[in-house]
Amino acid sequence: MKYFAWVRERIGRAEEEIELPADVGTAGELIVWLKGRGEEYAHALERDRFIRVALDQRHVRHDAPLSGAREVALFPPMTGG
Amino acid sequence: MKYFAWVRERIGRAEEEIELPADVGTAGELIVWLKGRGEEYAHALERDRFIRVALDQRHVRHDAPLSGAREVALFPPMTGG
Amino acid sequence: MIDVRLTGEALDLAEAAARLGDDPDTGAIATFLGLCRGETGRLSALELEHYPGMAEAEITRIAESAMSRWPVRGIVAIHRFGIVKVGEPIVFVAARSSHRDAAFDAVRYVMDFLKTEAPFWKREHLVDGTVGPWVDATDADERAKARWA
Amino acid sequence: MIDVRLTGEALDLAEAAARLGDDPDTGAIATFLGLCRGETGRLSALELEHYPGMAEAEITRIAESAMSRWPVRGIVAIHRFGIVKVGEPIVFVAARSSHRDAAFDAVRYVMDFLKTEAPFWKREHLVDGTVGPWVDATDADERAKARWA
Repeated sequence: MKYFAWVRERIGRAEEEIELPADVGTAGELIVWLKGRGEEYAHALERDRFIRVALDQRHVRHDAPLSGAREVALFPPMTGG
Repeated sequence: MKYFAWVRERIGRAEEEIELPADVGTAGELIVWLKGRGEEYAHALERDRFIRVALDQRHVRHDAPLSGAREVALFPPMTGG
Repeated sequence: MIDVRLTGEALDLAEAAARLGDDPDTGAIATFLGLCRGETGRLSALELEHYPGMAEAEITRIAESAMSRWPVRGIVAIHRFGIVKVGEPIVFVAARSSHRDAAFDAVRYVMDFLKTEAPFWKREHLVDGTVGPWVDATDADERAKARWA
Repeated sequence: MIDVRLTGEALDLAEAAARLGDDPDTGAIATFLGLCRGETGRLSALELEHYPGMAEAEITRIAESAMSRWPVRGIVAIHRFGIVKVGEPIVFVAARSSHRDAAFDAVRYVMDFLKTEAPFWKREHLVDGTVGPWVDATDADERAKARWA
């Protein structure tokens, strides 16, 4: 897992290795599951629908299956440029 | 009078002083009158409606009155930029 | 701020861009550079005739019109006359604004009107050393202008 | 030709423009420069966090999409990360094409998607020395992207 911007700050780390339970199948289910891991996760991810997900460095929707992704990233809406 | 581009080339000069007859009131009438001054004018201005007119360095339509203009210019459609 | 200039010399792009000046509330600078195309090896240069005095006045009027339409903080426009070799700049237009949409629109507007309203005329110089015909005005340029109506 | 680069150093605009290269059939170069605004004296700088690897990949995908939509001969995009002081460039995008419409459209398209799709996040550094909030994404940027749909 990689976290950026205020998601990173609230969770308190930039990346970590996570073993996912078998019943976490989509990006959205991953977010819900992470929120149950502790207050910092619940705080970082409270506004679910604003959280963006990238699988192997590509944007995906929350209903995208995680299958096969080696790198999962969560972050706020982007503000570059 | 000032002439530019192929209007200048066909008339054979870049500028000249002209005394207008009293019955030449508009830019369009000026073009018609000039065409009667000789073959080079007739050739330069044969496609009347393509000829652009500027009075005192501002574009005008063929129905614009000449009244008071000190500098009249005739030229083809522009192709700058 | 409007800065319009004609020149018979090669454009110095760094100097041209610097004419926009510094401004801590400019968030966006859009620019356009028009270059002499080789037309797949046919041309060696374009020769640009202009109407001195009116050319500057007309480009200034176009820039003023752009500044009245969009919240733009400055416009710079520089146009070559004389012989412009293939690959060299003919025209540079830049606009600075707080936000990007205004800067993009202003530059494009100035270019669309400059093409059809500024008194410049191009003629082709061919690679065989001869002077070719005057360039014809295009319908595409007239249509480009019409989109701002 | 697509050339995408990220840098932690101040942008060298002459070098950036030179990356477009020479090409005798390029008649039009459109560019955009996004600068750090002072927000009327409130900010000293913006800090840009990015997702290394994905940032380059995403901007490259956007540029490829632009090149598939318009007859553009080359796109250069350079984006800063780290601390960018007021007045300094954050992003430079340039496109070259035979004609101006394609160059204008391509640059604007790249900017509209870059704003909302490239993984960068800004946070404010205030003139009083404190670190301010993360910048919120704007509806205006989402709408800008939607116009290309």
